[in-house]
Amino acid sequence: MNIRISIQAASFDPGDEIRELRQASLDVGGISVFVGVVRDTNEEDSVSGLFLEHYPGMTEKQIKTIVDEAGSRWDVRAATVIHRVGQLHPGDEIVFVGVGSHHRGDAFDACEFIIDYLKTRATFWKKETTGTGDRWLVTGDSDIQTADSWNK
Amino acid sequence: MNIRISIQAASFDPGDEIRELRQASLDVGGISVFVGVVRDTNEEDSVSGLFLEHYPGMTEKQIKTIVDEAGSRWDVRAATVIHRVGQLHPGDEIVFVGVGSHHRGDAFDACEFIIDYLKTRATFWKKETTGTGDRWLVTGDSDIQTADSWNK
Amino acid sequence: MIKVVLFANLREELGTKSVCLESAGLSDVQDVIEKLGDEQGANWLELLTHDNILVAVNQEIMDRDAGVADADEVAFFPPVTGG
Amino acid sequence: MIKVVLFANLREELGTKSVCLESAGLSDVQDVIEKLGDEQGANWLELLTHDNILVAVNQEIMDRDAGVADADEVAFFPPVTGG
Repeated sequence: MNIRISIQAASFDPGDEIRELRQASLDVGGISVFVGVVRDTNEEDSVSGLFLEHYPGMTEKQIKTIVDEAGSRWDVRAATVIHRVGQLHPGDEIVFVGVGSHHRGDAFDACEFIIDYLKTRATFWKKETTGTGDRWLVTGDSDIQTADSWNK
Repeated sequence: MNIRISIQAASFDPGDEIRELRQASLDVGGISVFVGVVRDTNEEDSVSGLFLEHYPGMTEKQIKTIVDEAGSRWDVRAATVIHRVGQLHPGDEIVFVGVGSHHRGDAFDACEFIIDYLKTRATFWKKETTGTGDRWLVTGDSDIQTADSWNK
Repeated sequence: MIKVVLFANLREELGTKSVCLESAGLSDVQDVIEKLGDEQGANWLELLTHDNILVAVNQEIMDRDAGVADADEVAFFPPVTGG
Repeated sequence: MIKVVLFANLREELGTKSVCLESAGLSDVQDVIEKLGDEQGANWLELLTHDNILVAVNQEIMDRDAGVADADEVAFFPPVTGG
Protein backbone atom coordinates (compact mmCIF):
# COMPACT_ATOMS: atom_id res chain seq x y z
CA MET A 1 0.00 0.00 0.00
CA ASN A 2 1.48 3.36 -1.10
CA ILE A 3 0.71 5.99 1.51
CA ARG A 4 1.30 9.72 1.19
CA ILE A 5 0.44 12.06 4.07
CA SER A 6 1.12 15.77 4.03
CA ILE A 7 0.19 18.61 6.38
CA GLN A 8 0.98 21.79 4.52
CA ALA A 9 0.20 25.49 4.21
CA ALA A 10 0.45 25.40 0.42
CA SER A 11 -2.47 24.56 -1.84
CA PHE A 12 -2.48 21.26 -3.70
CA ASP A 13 -3.48 20.08 -7.15
CA PRO A 14 -6.15 17.34 -6.96
CA GLY A 15 -5.33 16.37 -10.56
CA ASP A 16 -1.68 15.65 -9.72
CA GLU A 17 -2.71 13.65 -6.67
CA ILE A 18 -5.19 11.55 -8.65
CA ARG A 19 -2.53 10.92 -11.30
CA GLU A 20 -0.16 9.59 -8.64
CA LEU A 21 -2.83 7.32 -7.17
CA ARG A 22 -3.62 6.00 -10.65
CA GLN A 23 0.03 5.34 -11.39
CA ALA A 24 0.69 3.62 -8.05
CA SER A 25 -0.28 0.27 -9.56
CA LEU A 26 -1.96 -1.10 -12.67
CA ASP A 27 -4.19 -2.99 -10.23
CA VAL A 28 -5.92 0.27 -9.34
CA GLY A 29 -9.32 0.08 -11.03
CA GLY A 30 -11.07 2.82 -9.10
CA ILE A 31 -10.08 5.96 -7.23
CA SER A 32 -12.38 7.62 -4.74
CA VAL A 33 -11.51 11.17 -3.80
CA PHE A 34 -12.90 13.66 -1.33
CA VAL A 35 -11.99 17.32 -1.53
CA GLY A 36 -13.13 19.60 1.28
CA VAL A 37 -13.66 23.25 0.50
CA VAL A 38 -13.93 26.26 2.82
CA ARG A 39 -17.52 27.47 2.68
CA ASP A 40 -18.56 31.07 2.91
CA THR A 41 -21.23 30.45 5.53
CA ASN A 42 -21.54 28.43 8.72
CA GLU A 43 -24.66 28.36 10.89
CA GLU A 44 -26.08 31.41 9.09
CA ASP A 45 -23.03 33.62 9.66
CA SER A 46 -20.93 34.67 6.70
CA VAL A 47 -17.36 33.46 6.94
CA SER A 48 -14.53 35.52 5.49
CA GLY A 49 -11.59 33.39 6.64
CA LEU A 50 -10.62 30.14 8.29
CA PHE A 51 -7.44 29.61 10.30
CA LEU A 52 -6.20 26.06 10.82
CA GLU A 53 -3.86 24.97 13.59
CA HIS A 54 -2.62 21.44 14.24
CA TYR A 55 -0.36 19.43 16.55
CA PRO A 56 2.76 18.78 14.47
CA GLY A 57 3.98 15.22 14.80
CA MET A 58 0.87 13.86 16.49
CA THR A 59 -1.36 14.72 13.54
CA GLU A 60 0.77 12.82 11.04
CA LYS A 61 0.90 9.76 13.32
CA GLN A 62 -2.87 9.83 13.78
CA ILE A 63 -3.50 10.06 10.06
CA LYS A 64 -1.12 7.16 9.44
CA THR A 65 -3.08 5.10 11.98
CA ILE A 66 -6.38 6.01 10.30
CA VAL A 67 -5.06 5.06 6.86
CA ASP A 68 -3.59 1.78 8.14
CA GLU A 69 -6.94 0.96 9.73
CA ALA A 70 -8.68 1.62 6.38
CA GLY A 71 -6.11 -0.62 4.69
CA SER A 72 -6.88 -3.44 7.09
CA ARG A 73 -10.62 -3.17 6.45
CA TRP A 74 -10.68 -2.71 2.70
CA ASP A 75 -8.59 -3.33 -0.41
CA VAL A 76 -6.42 -0.20 -0.52
CA ARG A 77 -3.58 -0.06 -3.07
CA ALA A 78 -2.70 3.59 -2.57
CA ALA A 79 -3.91 6.35 -0.26
CA THR A 80 -3.15 10.06 -0.10
CA VAL A 81 -4.18 12.48 2.65
CA ILE A 82 -3.33 16.16 2.40
CA HIS A 83 -4.56 18.64 4.98
CA ARG A 84 -3.84 22.32 4.77
CA VAL A 85 -3.09 24.51 7.79
CA GLY A 86 -2.71 28.23 8.28
CA GLN A 87 -4.94 30.98 6.93
CA LEU A 88 -7.50 29.93 4.31
CA HIS A 89 -10.43 31.67 2.64
CA PRO A 90 -13.85 30.66 1.25
CA GLY A 91 -13.46 28.57 -1.89
CA ASP A 92 -10.01 27.28 -0.86
CA GLU A 93 -9.44 23.53 -0.87
CA ILE A 94 -8.69 22.44 2.68
CA VAL A 95 -8.39 18.65 2.59
CA PHE A 96 -7.77 15.93 0.00
CA VAL A 97 -8.37 12.25 0.69
CA GLY A 98 -7.80 9.83 -2.18
CA VAL A 99 -7.91 6.04 -2.20
CA GLY A 100 -6.99 3.79 -5.11
CA SER A 101 -8.37 0.27 -4.98
CA HIS A 102 -8.97 -2.73 -7.16
CA HIS A 103 -12.71 -2.35 -6.56
CA ARG A 104 -14.77 0.80 -6.50
CA GLY A 105 -16.82 -0.13 -3.43
CA ASP A 106 -13.64 -0.51 -1.38
CA ALA A 107 -12.32 2.81 -2.70
CA PHE A 108 -15.51 4.64 -1.65
CA ASP A 109 -15.72 3.01 1.79
CA ALA A 110 -12.05 3.53 2.64
CA CYS A 111 -12.13 7.16 1.48
CA GLU A 112 -15.28 8.01 3.44
CA PHE A 113 -13.93 6.19 6.53
CA ILE A 114 -10.70 8.21 6.42
CA ILE A 115 -12.40 11.60 6.08
CA ASP A 116 -14.95 10.76 8.79
CA TYR A 117 -12.19 9.81 11.24
CA LEU A 118 -10.00 12.73 10.18
CA LYS A 119 -12.78 15.09 11.20
CA THR A 120 -13.22 13.63 14.67
CA ARG A 121 -9.84 12.16 15.63
CA ALA A 122 -7.01 14.13 14.02
CA THR A 123 -5.56 17.09 15.95
CA PHE A 124 -6.67 20.00 13.80
CA TRP A 125 -8.53 23.04 15.04
CA LYS A 126 -10.39 25.62 13.00
CA LYS A 127 -10.98 29.25 13.83
CA GLU A 128 -13.45 31.20 11.74
CA THR A 129 -13.38 34.87 10.95
CA THR A 130 -16.95 36.14 10.77
CA GLY A 131 -18.67 39.52 10.68
CA THR A 132 -19.22 39.22 14.43
CA GLY A 133 -15.62 38.33 15.31
CA ASP A 134 -13.34 35.29 15.36
CA ARG A 135 -14.44 32.02 16.93
CA TRP A 136 -12.95 28.56 17.45
CA LEU A 137 -15.24 25.91 16.04
CA VAL A 138 -16.59 23.05 18.13
CA THR A 139 -17.06 19.52 16.82
CA GLY A 140 -20.56 18.86 15.59
CA ASP A 141 -22.33 15.91 17.22
CA SER A 142 -23.28 14.74 13.74
CA ASP A 143 -19.60 14.35 12.81
CA ILE A 144 -18.96 12.25 15.90
CA GLN A 145 -21.99 10.08 15.16
CA THR A 146 -20.84 9.66 11.55
CA ALA A 147 -17.40 8.45 12.61
CA ASP A 148 -18.83 6.22 15.34
CA SER A 149 -21.15 4.57 12.83
CA TRP A 150 -18.13 2.78 11.28
CA ASN A 151 -17.83 0.77 14.51
CA LYS A 152 -21.34 -0.69 14.24
CA MET B 1 -27.75 22.23 -9.81
CA ASN B 2 -24.94 22.61 -12.38
CA ILE B 3 -24.75 19.46 -14.52
CA ARG B 4 -22.04 18.63 -17.03
CA ILE B 5 -22.22 15.38 -19.01
CA SER B 6 -19.73 14.42 -21.68
CA ILE B 7 -19.17 11.25 -23.70
CA GLN B 8 -15.83 11.68 -25.39
CA ALA B 9 -12.88 9.86 -26.93
CA ALA B 10 -10.39 12.35 -25.48
CA SER B 11 -8.84 12.00 -22.06
CA PHE B 12 -9.87 14.39 -19.31
CA ASP B 13 -8.13 16.24 -16.50
CA PRO B 14 -9.64 15.35 -13.11
CA GLY B 15 -8.02 18.44 -11.61
CA ASP B 16 -9.82 20.76 -14.02
CA GLU B 17 -13.11 18.99 -13.37
CA ILE B 18 -12.73 19.27 -9.59
CA ARG B 19 -11.88 22.95 -9.95
CA GLU B 20 -15.11 23.54 -11.88
CA LEU B 21 -17.16 21.69 -9.29
CA ARG B 22 -15.54 23.74 -6.54
CA GLN B 23 -16.22 26.99 -8.34
CA ALA B 24 -19.84 26.14 -9.14
CA SER B 25 -20.95 27.65 -5.85
CA LEU B 26 -19.45 28.88 -2.58
CA ASP B 27 -22.01 26.60 -0.92
CA VAL B 28 -19.98 23.58 -2.05
CA GLY B 29 -18.27 22.30 1.09
CA GLY B 30 -17.36 18.85 -0.15
CA ILE B 31 -16.64 17.21 -3.47
CA SER B 32 -16.74 13.44 -3.91
CA VAL B 33 -15.07 12.10 -7.02
CA PHE B 34 -14.76 8.68 -8.56
CA VAL B 35 -12.24 8.00 -11.31
CA GLY B 36 -12.36 4.62 -13.05
CA VAL B 37 -9.15 3.29 -14.54
CA VAL B 38 -8.59 0.54 -17.11
CA ARG B 39 -6.94 -2.36 -15.28
CA ASP B 40 -4.36 -4.63 -16.80
CA THR B 41 -6.08 -7.81 -15.66
CA ASN B 42 -9.63 -9.14 -15.55
CA GLU B 43 -10.54 -12.59 -14.25
CA GLU B 44 -6.90 -13.69 -14.36
CA ASP B 45 -6.32 -12.77 -18.02
CA SER B 46 -3.97 -9.95 -18.86
CA VAL B 47 -5.70 -7.13 -20.71
CA SER B 48 -3.83 -5.09 -23.30
CA GLY B 49 -6.68 -2.92 -24.52
CA LEU B 50 -10.29 -1.96 -23.92
CA PHE B 51 -12.66 -0.73 -26.63
CA LEU B 52 -15.76 1.19 -25.57
CA GLU B 53 -18.89 1.61 -27.65
CA HIS B 54 -22.06 3.47 -26.66
CA TYR B 55 -25.51 4.42 -27.97
CA PRO B 56 -25.13 8.11 -28.87
CA GLY B 57 -28.10 10.16 -27.75
CA MET B 58 -29.59 7.52 -25.47
CA THR B 59 -26.51 7.40 -23.23
CA GLU B 60 -26.53 11.13 -22.55
CA LYS B 61 -30.27 11.04 -21.75
CA GLN B 62 -29.80 8.12 -19.37
CA ILE B 63 -26.96 9.83 -17.55
CA LYS B 64 -29.03 13.00 -17.21
CA THR B 65 -31.83 10.91 -15.68
CA ILE B 66 -29.39 9.26 -13.25
CA VAL B 67 -27.94 12.62 -12.18
CA ASP B 68 -31.40 14.15 -11.76
CA GLU B 69 -32.41 11.19 -9.61
CA ALA B 70 -29.30 11.72 -7.44
CA GLY B 71 -30.21 15.41 -7.17
CA SER B 72 -33.69 14.55 -5.95
CA ARG B 73 -32.33 12.21 -3.26
CA TRP B 74 -29.38 14.24 -1.96
CA ASP B 75 -28.12 17.80 -1.75
CA VAL B 76 -26.27 18.14 -5.07
CA ARG B 77 -24.98 21.60 -6.05
CA ALA B 78 -22.94 20.48 -9.05
CA ALA B 79 -22.37 17.17 -10.82
CA THR B 80 -20.03 16.15 -13.63
CA VAL B 81 -20.04 12.85 -15.49
CA ILE B 82 -17.44 12.15 -18.18
CA HIS B 83 -17.25 8.76 -19.88
CA ARG B 84 -14.68 7.94 -22.49
CA VAL B 85 -15.39 5.81 -25.56
CA GLY B 86 -13.18 4.29 -28.26
CA GLN B 87 -9.88 2.49 -27.80
CA LEU B 88 -8.32 2.68 -24.32
CA HIS B 89 -5.36 0.97 -22.65
CA PRO B 90 -4.44 -0.17 -19.12
CA GLY B 91 -3.85 2.81 -16.85
CA ASP B 92 -6.13 5.09 -18.89
CA GLU B 93 -8.84 6.94 -17.04
CA ILE B 94 -12.20 5.77 -18.36
CA VAL B 95 -14.85 7.52 -16.27
CA PHE B 96 -15.09 10.56 -14.00
CA VAL B 97 -18.02 11.18 -11.66
CA GLY B 98 -17.84 14.24 -9.43
CA VAL B 99 -20.46 15.66 -7.08
CA GLY B 100 -20.22 18.91 -5.18
CA SER B 101 -22.50 19.25 -2.18
CA HIS B 102 -22.99 21.34 0.93
CA HIS B 103 -22.39 18.21 3.04
CA ARG B 104 -19.81 15.49 2.55
CA GLY B 105 -22.17 12.58 3.25
CA ASP B 106 -24.47 13.74 0.45
CA ALA B 107 -21.51 14.14 -1.90
CA PHE B 108 -20.32 10.57 -1.24
CA ASP B 109 -23.78 9.01 -1.53
CA ALA B 110 -24.73 10.85 -4.72
CA CYS B 111 -21.36 10.07 -6.36
CA GLU B 112 -21.51 6.36 -5.52
CA PHE B 113 -25.16 6.18 -6.62
CA ILE B 114 -24.32 7.71 -9.99
CA ILE B 115 -21.38 5.39 -10.72
CA ASP B 116 -23.33 2.31 -9.59
CA TYR B 117 -26.22 3.17 -11.92
CA LEU B 118 -23.90 4.18 -14.74
CA LYS B 119 -22.39 0.70 -14.65
CA THR B 120 -25.70 -1.10 -14.89
CA ARG B 121 -28.06 1.26 -16.72
CA ALA B 122 -26.15 3.41 -19.19
CA THR B 123 -25.69 2.11 -22.74
CA PHE B 124 -21.95 1.48 -22.82
CA TRP B 125 -20.29 -1.76 -23.88
CA LYS B 126 -16.72 -2.83 -23.31
CA LYS B 127 -14.64 -5.19 -25.42
CA GLU B 128 -11.34 -6.39 -24.00
CA THR B 129 -8.25 -7.31 -25.93
CA THR B 130 -6.53 -10.20 -24.14
CA GLY B 131 -3.78 -12.66 -24.98
CA THR B 132 -6.45 -15.18 -25.93
CA GLY B 133 -8.38 -12.83 -28.24
CA ASP B 134 -11.01 -10.12 -28.00
CA ARG B 135 -14.17 -10.52 -25.95
CA TRP B 136 -17.22 -8.45 -25.12
CA LEU B 137 -17.65 -8.16 -21.37
CA VAL B 138 -20.81 -9.21 -19.58
CA THR B 139 -22.31 -7.38 -16.61
CA GLY B 140 -21.24 -8.81 -13.30
CA ASP B 141 -24.08 -9.88 -11.01
CA SER B 142 -22.32 -7.99 -8.22
CA ASP B 143 -22.68 -4.73 -10.16
CA ILE B 144 -26.39 -5.31 -10.62
CA GLN B 145 -26.82 -6.12 -6.93
CA THR B 146 -24.86 -3.01 -5.99
CA ALA B 147 -27.10 -0.77 -8.08
CA ASP B 148 -30.27 -2.53 -6.89
CA SER B 149 -29.24 -1.98 -3.27
CA TRP B 150 -30.03 1.75 -3.66
CA ASN B 151 -33.71 0.82 -4.00
CA LYS B 152 -33.88 -0.83 -0.59
CA MET C 1 -39.63 3.26 -42.20
CA ILE C 2 -38.46 1.87 -38.90
CA LYS C 3 -34.75 2.21 -38.18
CA VAL C 4 -33.18 -0.76 -36.42
CA VAL C 5 -29.84 -0.20 -34.66
CA LEU C 6 -27.49 -2.80 -33.19
CA PHE C 7 -24.64 -2.52 -30.70
CA ALA C 8 -21.65 -4.45 -29.35
CA ASN C 9 -21.57 -8.17 -30.13
CA LEU C 10 -24.90 -7.96 -32.02
CA ARG C 11 -23.45 -5.35 -34.33
CA GLU C 12 -20.39 -7.51 -34.91
CA GLU C 13 -22.13 -10.85 -35.26
CA LEU C 14 -24.84 -9.53 -37.56
CA GLY C 15 -22.30 -7.50 -39.52
CA THR C 16 -24.14 -4.18 -39.57
CA LYS C 17 -24.92 -1.34 -37.21
CA SER C 18 -28.33 -0.44 -38.67
CA VAL C 19 -31.00 -1.55 -41.14
CA CYS C 20 -34.29 -0.01 -42.20
CA LEU C 21 -37.60 -1.82 -42.37
CA GLU C 22 -40.89 -0.86 -44.03
CA SER C 23 -43.21 -0.14 -41.10
CA ALA C 24 -46.32 -1.52 -42.81
CA GLY C 25 -47.74 -4.44 -40.83
CA LEU C 26 -45.40 -3.97 -37.86
CA SER C 27 -47.24 -3.21 -34.63
CA ASP C 28 -44.78 -4.17 -31.91
CA VAL C 29 -41.13 -5.07 -31.29
CA GLN C 30 -41.86 -8.78 -31.68
CA ASP C 31 -43.13 -8.07 -35.20
CA VAL C 32 -39.89 -6.20 -35.94
CA ILE C 33 -37.78 -9.15 -34.76
CA GLU C 34 -39.78 -11.60 -36.88
CA LYS C 35 -39.54 -9.43 -39.96
CA LEU C 36 -35.77 -9.07 -39.44
CA GLY C 37 -35.56 -12.87 -39.26
CA ASP C 38 -37.50 -13.16 -42.53
CA GLU C 39 -35.55 -10.46 -44.38
CA GLN C 40 -32.05 -10.79 -42.92
CA GLY C 41 -31.76 -14.45 -41.96
CA ALA C 42 -32.52 -16.94 -39.21
CA ASN C 43 -29.42 -15.95 -37.21
CA TRP C 44 -31.07 -12.54 -36.63
CA LEU C 45 -34.13 -14.20 -35.14
CA GLU C 46 -31.96 -16.40 -32.96
CA LEU C 47 -29.72 -13.62 -31.64
CA LEU C 48 -32.44 -11.01 -31.12
CA THR C 49 -34.70 -13.36 -29.15
CA HIS C 50 -31.97 -14.30 -26.64
CA ASP C 51 -33.17 -13.76 -23.07
CA ASN C 52 -30.49 -11.24 -22.19
CA ILE C 53 -30.92 -8.97 -25.23
CA LEU C 54 -32.37 -5.57 -24.34
CA VAL C 55 -34.69 -3.50 -26.51
CA ALA C 56 -35.04 0.27 -26.71
CA VAL C 57 -37.71 2.09 -28.71
CA ASN C 58 -36.83 5.71 -29.40
CA GLN C 59 -34.01 5.41 -26.85
CA GLU C 60 -36.19 4.16 -24.01
CA ILE C 61 -35.80 0.62 -22.68
CA MET C 62 -38.97 -1.35 -23.54
CA ASP C 63 -40.38 -4.87 -23.44
CA ARG C 64 -40.78 -6.86 -26.65
CA ASP C 65 -44.52 -6.19 -26.68
CA ALA C 66 -43.94 -2.43 -26.90
CA GLY C 67 -45.69 -0.83 -29.85
CA VAL C 68 -43.79 0.58 -32.82
CA ALA C 69 -44.81 3.10 -35.45
CA ASP C 70 -43.39 4.63 -38.58
CA ALA C 71 -40.18 6.67 -38.00
CA ASP C 72 -39.41 4.88 -34.73
CA GLU C 73 -35.88 3.82 -33.85
CA VAL C 74 -35.66 0.30 -32.42
CA ALA C 75 -32.38 -0.72 -30.79
CA PHE C 76 -31.12 -4.15 -29.74
CA PHE C 77 -28.14 -4.63 -27.46
CA PRO C 78 -26.63 -6.87 -24.77
CA PRO C 79 -26.57 -5.87 -21.09
CA VAL C 80 -24.47 -2.75 -20.56
CA THR C 81 -20.93 -2.86 -19.18
CA GLY C 82 -19.78 0.74 -18.81
CA GLY C 83 -18.24 2.64 -15.97
CA MET D 1 11.51 18.58 32.74
CA ILE D 2 8.00 17.98 31.43
CA LYS D 3 6.98 20.00 28.41
CA VAL D 4 3.38 21.19 28.40
CA VAL D 5 1.90 22.25 25.05
CA LEU D 6 -1.38 24.02 24.40
CA PHE D 7 -3.48 24.40 21.27
CA ALA D 8 -6.33 26.44 19.82
CA ASN D 9 -8.41 28.43 22.32
CA LEU D 10 -6.31 27.17 25.26
CA ARG D 11 -3.19 28.54 23.61
CA GLU D 12 -4.92 31.87 23.04
CA GLU D 13 -6.65 32.18 26.39
CA LEU D 14 -3.59 31.14 28.40
CA GLY D 15 -1.34 33.29 26.25
CA THR D 16 1.39 30.75 25.52
CA LYS D 17 1.90 27.66 23.39
CA SER D 18 4.20 25.82 25.77
CA VAL D 19 5.66 25.87 29.28
CA CYS D 20 8.15 23.61 31.06
CA LEU D 21 7.66 22.09 34.49
CA GLU D 22 10.13 20.43 36.85
CA SER D 23 9.10 16.79 36.82
CA ALA D 24 9.93 16.20 40.49
CA GLY D 25 6.81 15.15 42.41
CA LEU D 26 4.61 14.82 39.30
CA SER D 27 3.28 11.32 38.82
CA ASP D 28 0.23 11.77 36.59
CA VAL D 29 -1.54 14.29 34.37
CA GLN D 30 -3.71 15.48 37.25
CA ASP D 31 -0.54 16.44 39.14
CA VAL D 32 0.63 18.38 36.09
CA ILE D 33 -2.65 20.29 35.93
CA GLU D 34 -2.50 21.15 39.63
CA LYS D 35 1.08 22.33 39.42
CA LEU D 36 0.21 24.48 36.40
CA GLY D 37 -2.59 26.01 38.47
CA ASP D 38 -0.15 26.75 41.28
CA GLU D 39 2.61 28.15 39.09
CA GLN D 40 0.68 29.85 36.29
CA GLY D 41 -2.58 30.91 37.90
CA ALA D 42 -6.06 29.71 38.80
CA ASN D 43 -7.37 30.28 35.27
CA TRP D 44 -5.08 27.44 34.10
CA LEU D 45 -6.65 25.06 36.62
CA GLU D 46 -10.10 26.14 35.55
CA LEU D 47 -9.54 25.81 31.81
CA LEU D 48 -7.54 22.57 31.90
CA THR D 49 -10.08 20.76 34.06
CA HIS D 50 -12.99 21.52 31.73
CA ASP D 51 -14.85 18.32 30.79
CA ASN D 52 -14.24 18.67 27.07
CA ILE D 53 -10.48 19.28 27.24
CA LEU D 54 -8.44 16.40 25.82
CA VAL D 55 -5.03 15.28 27.05
CA ALA D 56 -2.20 13.66 25.11
CA VAL D 57 0.97 12.30 26.66
CA ASN D 58 3.79 11.91 24.16
CA GLN D 59 1.27 12.45 21.36
CA GLU D 60 -1.14 9.72 22.45
CA ILE D 61 -4.60 10.59 23.79
CA MET D 62 -4.74 9.69 27.50
CA ASP D 63 -6.98 10.04 30.53
CA ARG D 64 -6.10 12.46 33.33
CA ASP D 65 -4.86 9.61 35.49
CA ALA D 66 -2.20 8.67 32.93
CA GLY D 67 1.33 8.58 34.37
CA VAL D 68 3.96 11.13 33.42
CA ALA D 69 7.75 11.01 33.66
CA ASP D 70 10.70 13.28 33.05
CA ALA D 71 11.06 14.36 29.39
CA ASP D 72 7.41 13.64 28.61
CA GLU D 73 5.35 15.97 26.44
CA VAL D 74 1.88 16.66 27.84
CA ALA D 75 -0.63 18.36 25.52
CA PHE D 76 -3.97 19.96 26.31
CA PHE D 77 -6.47 20.85 23.63
CA PRO D 78 -10.19 21.18 22.85
CA PRO D 79 -12.06 18.63 20.68
CA VAL D 80 -10.67 18.55 17.15
CA THR D 81 -12.42 20.23 14.23
CA GLY D 82 -10.42 19.41 11.10
CA GLY D 83 -11.36 18.02 7.72
